Amino acid sequence: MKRRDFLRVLGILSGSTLLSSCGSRKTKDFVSSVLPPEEGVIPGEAYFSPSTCAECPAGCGLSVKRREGWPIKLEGVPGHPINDGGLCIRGQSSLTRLYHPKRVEAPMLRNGDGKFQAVSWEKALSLVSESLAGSRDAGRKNLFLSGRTTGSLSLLIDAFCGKLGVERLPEFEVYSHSAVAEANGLLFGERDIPHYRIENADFLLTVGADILATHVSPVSYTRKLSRARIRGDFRWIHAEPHLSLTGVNADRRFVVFPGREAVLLAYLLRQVLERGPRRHGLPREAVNALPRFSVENASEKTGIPAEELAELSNRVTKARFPLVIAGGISTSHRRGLEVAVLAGMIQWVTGQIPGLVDFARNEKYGGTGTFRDMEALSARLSRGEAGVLFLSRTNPVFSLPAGFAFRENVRKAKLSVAFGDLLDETIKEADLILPLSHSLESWGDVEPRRGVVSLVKPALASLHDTLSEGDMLLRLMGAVSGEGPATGYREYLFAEWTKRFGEKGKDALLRDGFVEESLPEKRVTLNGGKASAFLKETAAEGGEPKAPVLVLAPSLRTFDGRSRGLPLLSEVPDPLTTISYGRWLSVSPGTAKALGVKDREEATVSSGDWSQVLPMKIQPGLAEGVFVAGRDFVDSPPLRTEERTGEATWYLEGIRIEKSGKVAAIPVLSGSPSQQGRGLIPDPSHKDERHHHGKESLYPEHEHKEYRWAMAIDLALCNGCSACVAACYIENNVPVVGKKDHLKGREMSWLRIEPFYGEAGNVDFLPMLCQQCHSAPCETVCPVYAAYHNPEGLNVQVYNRCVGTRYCSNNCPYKVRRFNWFWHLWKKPLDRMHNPDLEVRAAGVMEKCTFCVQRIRAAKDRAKDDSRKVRDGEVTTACAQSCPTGAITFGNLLDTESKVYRLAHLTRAYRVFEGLGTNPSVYYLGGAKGGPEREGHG
Amino acid sequence: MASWGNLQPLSSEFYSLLRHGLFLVLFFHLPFLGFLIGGSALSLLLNFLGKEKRDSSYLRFSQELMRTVLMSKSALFIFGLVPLLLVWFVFARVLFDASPLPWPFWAGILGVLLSGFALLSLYRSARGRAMDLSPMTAATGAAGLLALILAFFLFSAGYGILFNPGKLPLLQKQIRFFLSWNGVVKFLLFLAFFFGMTGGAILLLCGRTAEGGEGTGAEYRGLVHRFGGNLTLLATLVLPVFLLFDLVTLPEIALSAEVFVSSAVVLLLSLAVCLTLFLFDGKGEGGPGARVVFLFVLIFLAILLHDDAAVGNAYQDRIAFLAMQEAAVEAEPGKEARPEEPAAAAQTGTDAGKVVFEKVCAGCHRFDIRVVGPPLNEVVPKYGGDAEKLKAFLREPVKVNPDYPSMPRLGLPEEEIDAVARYLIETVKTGGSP
Amino acid sequence: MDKPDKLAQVEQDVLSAMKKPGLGYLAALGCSATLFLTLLGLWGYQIHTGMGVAGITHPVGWGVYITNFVFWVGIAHSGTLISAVLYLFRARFRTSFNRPAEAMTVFALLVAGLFPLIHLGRTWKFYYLFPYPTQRMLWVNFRSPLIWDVFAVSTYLTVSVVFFYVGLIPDFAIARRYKEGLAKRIYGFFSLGWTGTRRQWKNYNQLYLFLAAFATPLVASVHSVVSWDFAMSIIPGWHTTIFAPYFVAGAIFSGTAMVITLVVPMRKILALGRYITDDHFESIAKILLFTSLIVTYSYVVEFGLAWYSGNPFEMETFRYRALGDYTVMFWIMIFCNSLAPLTLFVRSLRRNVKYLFVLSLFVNVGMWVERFVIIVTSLARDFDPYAWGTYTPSIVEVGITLGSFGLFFTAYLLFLKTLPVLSITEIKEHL
Amino acid sequence: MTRSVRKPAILLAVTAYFGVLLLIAAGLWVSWQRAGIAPDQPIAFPHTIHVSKLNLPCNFCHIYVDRSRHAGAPSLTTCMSCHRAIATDREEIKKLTRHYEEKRPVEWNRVYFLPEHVYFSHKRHVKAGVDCSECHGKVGTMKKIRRVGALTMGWCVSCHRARGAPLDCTTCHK
Repeated sequence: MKRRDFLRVLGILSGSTLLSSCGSRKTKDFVSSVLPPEEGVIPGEAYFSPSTCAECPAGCGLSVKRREGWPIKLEGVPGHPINDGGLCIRGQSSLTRLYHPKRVEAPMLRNGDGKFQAVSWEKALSLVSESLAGSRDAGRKNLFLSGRTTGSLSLLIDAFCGKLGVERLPEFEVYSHSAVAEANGLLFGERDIPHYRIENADFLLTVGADILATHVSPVSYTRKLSRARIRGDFRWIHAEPHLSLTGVNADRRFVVFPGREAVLLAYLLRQVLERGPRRHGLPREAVNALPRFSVENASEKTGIPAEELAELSNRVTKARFPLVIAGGISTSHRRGLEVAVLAGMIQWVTGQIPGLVDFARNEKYGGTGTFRDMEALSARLSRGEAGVLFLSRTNPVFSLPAGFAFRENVRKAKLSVAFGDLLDETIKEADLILPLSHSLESWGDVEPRRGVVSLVKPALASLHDTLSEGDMLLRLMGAVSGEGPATGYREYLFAEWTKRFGEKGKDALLRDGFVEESLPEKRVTLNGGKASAFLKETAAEGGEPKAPVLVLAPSLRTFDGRSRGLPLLSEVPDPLTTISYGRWLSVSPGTAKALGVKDREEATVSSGDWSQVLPMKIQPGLAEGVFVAGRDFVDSPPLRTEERTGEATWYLEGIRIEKSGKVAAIPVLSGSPSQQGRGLIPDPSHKDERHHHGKESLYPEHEHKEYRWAMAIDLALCNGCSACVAACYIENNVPVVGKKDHLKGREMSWLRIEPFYGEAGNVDFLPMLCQQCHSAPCETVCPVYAAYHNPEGLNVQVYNRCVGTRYCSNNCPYKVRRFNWFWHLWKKPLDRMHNPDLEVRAAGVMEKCTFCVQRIRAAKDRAKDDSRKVRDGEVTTACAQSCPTGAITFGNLLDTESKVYRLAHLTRAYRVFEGLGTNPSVYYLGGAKGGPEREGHG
Repeated sequence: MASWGNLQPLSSEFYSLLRHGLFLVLFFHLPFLGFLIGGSALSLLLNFLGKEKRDSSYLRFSQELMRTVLMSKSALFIFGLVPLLLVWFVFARVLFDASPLPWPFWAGILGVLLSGFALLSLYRSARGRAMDLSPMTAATGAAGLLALILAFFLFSAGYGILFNPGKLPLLQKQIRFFLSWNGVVKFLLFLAFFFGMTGGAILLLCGRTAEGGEGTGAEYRGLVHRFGGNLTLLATLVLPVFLLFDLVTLPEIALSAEVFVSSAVVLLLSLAVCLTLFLFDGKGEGGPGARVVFLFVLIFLAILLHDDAAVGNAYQDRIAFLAMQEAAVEAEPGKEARPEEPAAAAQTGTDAGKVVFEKVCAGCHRFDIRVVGPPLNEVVPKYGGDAEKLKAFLREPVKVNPDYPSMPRLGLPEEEIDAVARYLIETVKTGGSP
Repeated sequence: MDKPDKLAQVEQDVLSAMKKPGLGYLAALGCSATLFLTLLGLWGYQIHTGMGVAGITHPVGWGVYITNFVFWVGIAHSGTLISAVLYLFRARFRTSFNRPAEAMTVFALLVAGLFPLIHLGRTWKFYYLFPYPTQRMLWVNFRSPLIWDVFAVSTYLTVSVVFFYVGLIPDFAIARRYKEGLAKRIYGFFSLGWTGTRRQWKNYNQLYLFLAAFATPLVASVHSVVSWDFAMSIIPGWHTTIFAPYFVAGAIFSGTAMVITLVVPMRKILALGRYITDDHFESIAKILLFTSLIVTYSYVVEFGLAWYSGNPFEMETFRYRALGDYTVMFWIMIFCNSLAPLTLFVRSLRRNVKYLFVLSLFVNVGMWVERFVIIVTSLARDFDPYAWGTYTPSIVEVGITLGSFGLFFTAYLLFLKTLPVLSITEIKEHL
Repeated sequence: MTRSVRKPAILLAVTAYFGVLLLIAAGLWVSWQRAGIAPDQPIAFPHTIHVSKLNLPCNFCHIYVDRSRHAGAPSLTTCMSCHRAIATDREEIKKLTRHYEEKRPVEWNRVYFLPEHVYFSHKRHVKAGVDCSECHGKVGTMKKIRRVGALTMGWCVSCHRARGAPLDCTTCHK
């Protein structure tokens, strides 16, 4: 029996089998299992189990929604210390990694002709153990390289390496934040990233740190930021050399000349020293060594207007709890360490250490290595020192510059063993692939922040012949010692947890999915001598990248490129450019004009002997002479390593651009970057479109007896992160249609984020979904009542009644209806992701958002069991559930106590195109981001 | 009609009565009604044609037809009314099980039918008196015919409902469920049958008696035969189509091999009718009349068998259920004679408990030995006489001993739980045997 | 020639058109039939693969298919106009055109009726569009203009077919006289036993008049309903009160042009010059000119309304219509429908059959483009700027459009050889 | 054309007509058979004995019927808890035992199925007091289970209408 069949039977044995209410004649889904299902599992009802997201190092808590044993949706765990219910776009898409059709399904060994061949685990493990011994005997070193690893697995790797004589190398992360860690080590003796308590700040200055999308723990930061914003007395200014999602969401965004962030911070530090709020002083030498900039001087050097700088320094000096966070792009150039050090000094001087900057709960980046470490490794490999090279959850071949020649060097190891799930560049170079189970198939824990341990618990048996890394290591240890594995990883973990948290703590971990240990406050002090010495040796300026410069930025959708392979992430467009599939190079309108390139025109970017062809996207808000591309859009760029910190510079300097005149076919989903003055997001400059015409309807009014479902979306909180879009795709079985259809404008998303660029360079995001109009234009034109208004105010689409005239879509002013142009198929096993509460729509049928009517139905079902009405907050849509900022509120408008009722009656509530008289049920809360006119918000 | 409320629940005999009653009714009533509708329709048509073409042979034919089909008042009563009254009661009985159609409805049908009969009688007698009819008389005939057809349509609709017992409970709430496609198809099927049979009868019966002028005899006979033949042919060609529609509109459970086979027989017989009409085309003695009529009787029987089988299928589980109940009653005559009584009568605590025990628990439990569940003498003492604890268990059973299957939630009313709990504790205490 | 000879001559002339077909005819028929078969093939492909094989997309959910629908319904209109309305007004020149015009109406409606089916996402569920009783108690939405369409077009088709057929009855009887064998029987059957008695003629004329009176309001109502498919919507560029008269005028305009397009070659090939004279053409040309002026006026009014309303959505839509992605189409429309017909003010051009033929082709193109422009440009730029998009017809749509002409001409060519192409009795009447 | 020529032609046409009708009838028969209203089951489980003789309530085996949208088929453990001891010599019980011992689940042939776009909850119907037999018939009389309720939309809607149950499309359409 093949393993997969065995697993299937195992599933049936334990009663966790597909048992849909429908089933066709052919599927044998009405089954008497041998054993009753596990406790608490009822076939046909959804149930949740805790786990932790492994899509990026942030370690967000997951609540895995399962039906009949199959995970069908991931949600954030409310109350989790990291993400508190929110989940980002990558986390949502992590499910497509689990069911990815191209996962490595069994151990693969490279055979004589360089092709991979499936082998058994026994054979693979014995090969590894033989090679380990062989290499040791031949005097070669066995090496273990992994991505960032925390929690028990890290301990196990140590044990493994210790026992088998393997050298554990520093972990490799592309975004190791080593400049910041280095600066903190220098100033405070803590070489790590501290935990920033943004929620308690009243003024935030972020310099380069893309805290909303990719920096360290984005969902965590987003939630904290929302809390601060909702509190009301909070201002946030962001300075960056390029344009990021974080930047456009700040109250004010400054564009700094690349590499001149240190000037800004030096100016600010001096302002703080001179004008307060000074809680700590600096040694005299340090103050003297600190460069002096007048406002004009600093303004000229940074490119920020003088009055803005003055305003900024006023803000910082007047704030009671100012917080400065530097990182990301601004600490990844030649002056990166200066930027980090100056930011740290401001934090110190303003007295926010400890406080807003918490070293007790640091983010555990101490063990993460740098590019320098990788250079060393590369050198060792090229010298042929390596025997067995383990590569776990890391993709250096893709991430490292071509100069490292890592691809060639990996081949020089005697046996390279890669652990992974998808065939990425590094795995393809390995001699032996050991397939990793997805985090939803494995036991484990992570400790993304010191003192926060989050549980990884399997939500299903392995789909393929894979093992978790823990099990793999334990089995390897067993194979080497010849005794066989002592215990499984699960038992190992349980023992570890009992040891660390006690029996009670272990149970709490298993129940809640996380444990937050109480930690003593950590007091650090500034090492004045080192600080002064550093300031004396260096200058705040000089060595800036030469224009034109290409900035390689981390990407919201793929992080450092590791999430590239997930189909859903290419389907959801980038919120700033609305490009879904493909790569592009952003360029400011001015530069584009100077170069004479059209939008989407292909151009060759080159630097030295490196070059690449990329389409150009004209992007408002960028500085002149700055080009931006996603870190994963360019192949092996010749990045340099910053000597002092080991951080890679993310800049290519003095690049050349040659236009080709050919317009590339990349799908830009937005029809217009501007609102065209149509008041979708009202702005004082727009004409007031909000007046009612007071038109009488020809049709009788709809009556709502118990419920009228409505939604309120706070645009001041929405940051365009698109997590809701991904959540909607997965919840509602929205098909992924691919690039060809995207080019024709046939994307299927029920919910989209519309970015609108203002004249002032600001970007506002408008989540657009079906507005569930009270007087819906789509309903009256449907000839067959497939679109109709239900008694609960929903604008229902009955899919199997639809004949496909597309009149409803034509007549929808919001254009939120989607037509199934083809039969959409889910490649196996992606079809396991289907939410059985929804039909998969046939070709020729119109589909759309119905406020997750299946969730409403389930909630009403529960309420009916108790003979009561659905309570406020009991039911929420997938988008609202997923939103890291909590911008979306869903509820019953007839309930005057409900949150949505309150929000819909705020003065800043409005509805899009109110003048049309469609009377939508989606209320948007307008107002500038964090503007002073904000009203109270629950 | 108030007395209906006291009727006993249906037994399997009632269903048999229904089936056979229907069979009888259809066998006598339908052909009669068929002749009546077919004959008078034709007579009216001929009357019109005769006037248009100024051809007296048409009128003569019309007269003869009326005379033939509307035999006498007693025949009217025996074949037209008695079976219908019979079917009314059977219907009422069956439908009562789930839904009494309001009696005015049935009275209405009857009224329409009677008025139809009356009007046609008037028309017949007028027809008999004179060749040339006033438009008023023709209108009377037409009104009678329409009334008859309307009554027959309603009858068919009700008849169609019988094949779909799942709809019976719905009728109770909303009368519009009375209409169904199957009923409409049945109406059309029988109408086709009527005309075909009338045509056959014309071929057989009419045109022989040479009442009119002798010289026109052959010509008249030719006319009659042409009419009868064409009518039969047309009806026979159409009839099977409706039969197929009947198969489509019957509910799934009413279908069976018998139903399909009898339909096929109807088709073959219809083919035979057509062939007969062509092969015995007016030549030889008597023409095809007798054969056609004979074949139509066979068709009719086949249709009845078809319907009988379908009704049987539709009610099979009800009949089986009733038969099973009756068998149980016969097996234990003393105990089940008054099924509702014991629970009501045995008011004294443990007796009520015993009744519940035997009704609900005895399937799985005995006091002394293991059946499905554990012996009660072992498990009840665990509650130490605490009735509340036992009651809590009975309300929401939980699995205690892994050797046994978990006990289902019984969903008993509180007073029964109370009674049975006290009964169990009492019985176990006093030695543990009922 | 004395009168009886003349009458016989008419019969022979007209019926001679039904003689054995020549090679040219067969080639034309073959081409048309091939095009029609292509349509069927492409339609099958579209059903099998999905609507996505057409170029229509989001936000432009209607494209060439609906354009064709409106175009063909429009073509159908002037047939009714010429035969029914002109009959009521006793316009004598009608006799030369009415039969081909009526045939054109019927065939154009058949083609038009095909397009709503082709454009349905799930064609196989088309019966959902008809009200029929079931236990489900599901009905169609009578508020939807598409349902009005279903009723309007099917009524129109029924009335047109009946009108066409009734007009043919006496001619069938004449054809019966000239035919032999099976054909004689068939013509005989369809002539319904016509003998041409005084009583029959009396009843016949009453019926014909009644049908003409019944069909006349349909000219206005059907195309008004078709226009409401657009006018009842909320889309800027569609939602206008002038749509009904505008569309009716447009329909008559395009239909008249199509009549010219069809009759000019027919007259030449079938040698009917004696019965269809330049005078007749001049009268038709006057109708063309008149309706062209109405249509042009409507264009102006549309823009005026948008400008005067101050509504930014409307203004942008019309700016886009004239100057946006489809500007070429727009100016083709203006040239063909508004400028070129102005030449008909010159009498000699009105009487120049060749010129009229060329002009009619322009108008045909122009009116097709007009519908395209109205449908596509309005959808491409409606309210939400994010959802703006463009539309390019796909090869499947082009093929199906050509195929619809194939179907039309197949039917028309078959008509030429099977039915009397001119109304013999009426020509006789006017001799 | 003489009569002698016409007659065989007409006879042929009539016969062909009836032949076509017969074919349609045969087609209906086949489609009815393939609709499988009473399919054979891997184990001939007699509801007659369990329901009528033993008086077991439906939820004895179909344990989820008032808790989930599915009634659920009982796990073999449930069956075996009685049939370890009862009627072990019968052929069908031996089959059952083999399934249990070989840890092979029993895959029943569906008698009732709904299309994918229908949401149906047994729980709601049971809790609303709809008797099982209203849709499933008197299963106690069926040796082999037969489909009784038509499960067409008209059938569903009629009952909803008659009982005053919700008629909103979203109640059932998903």
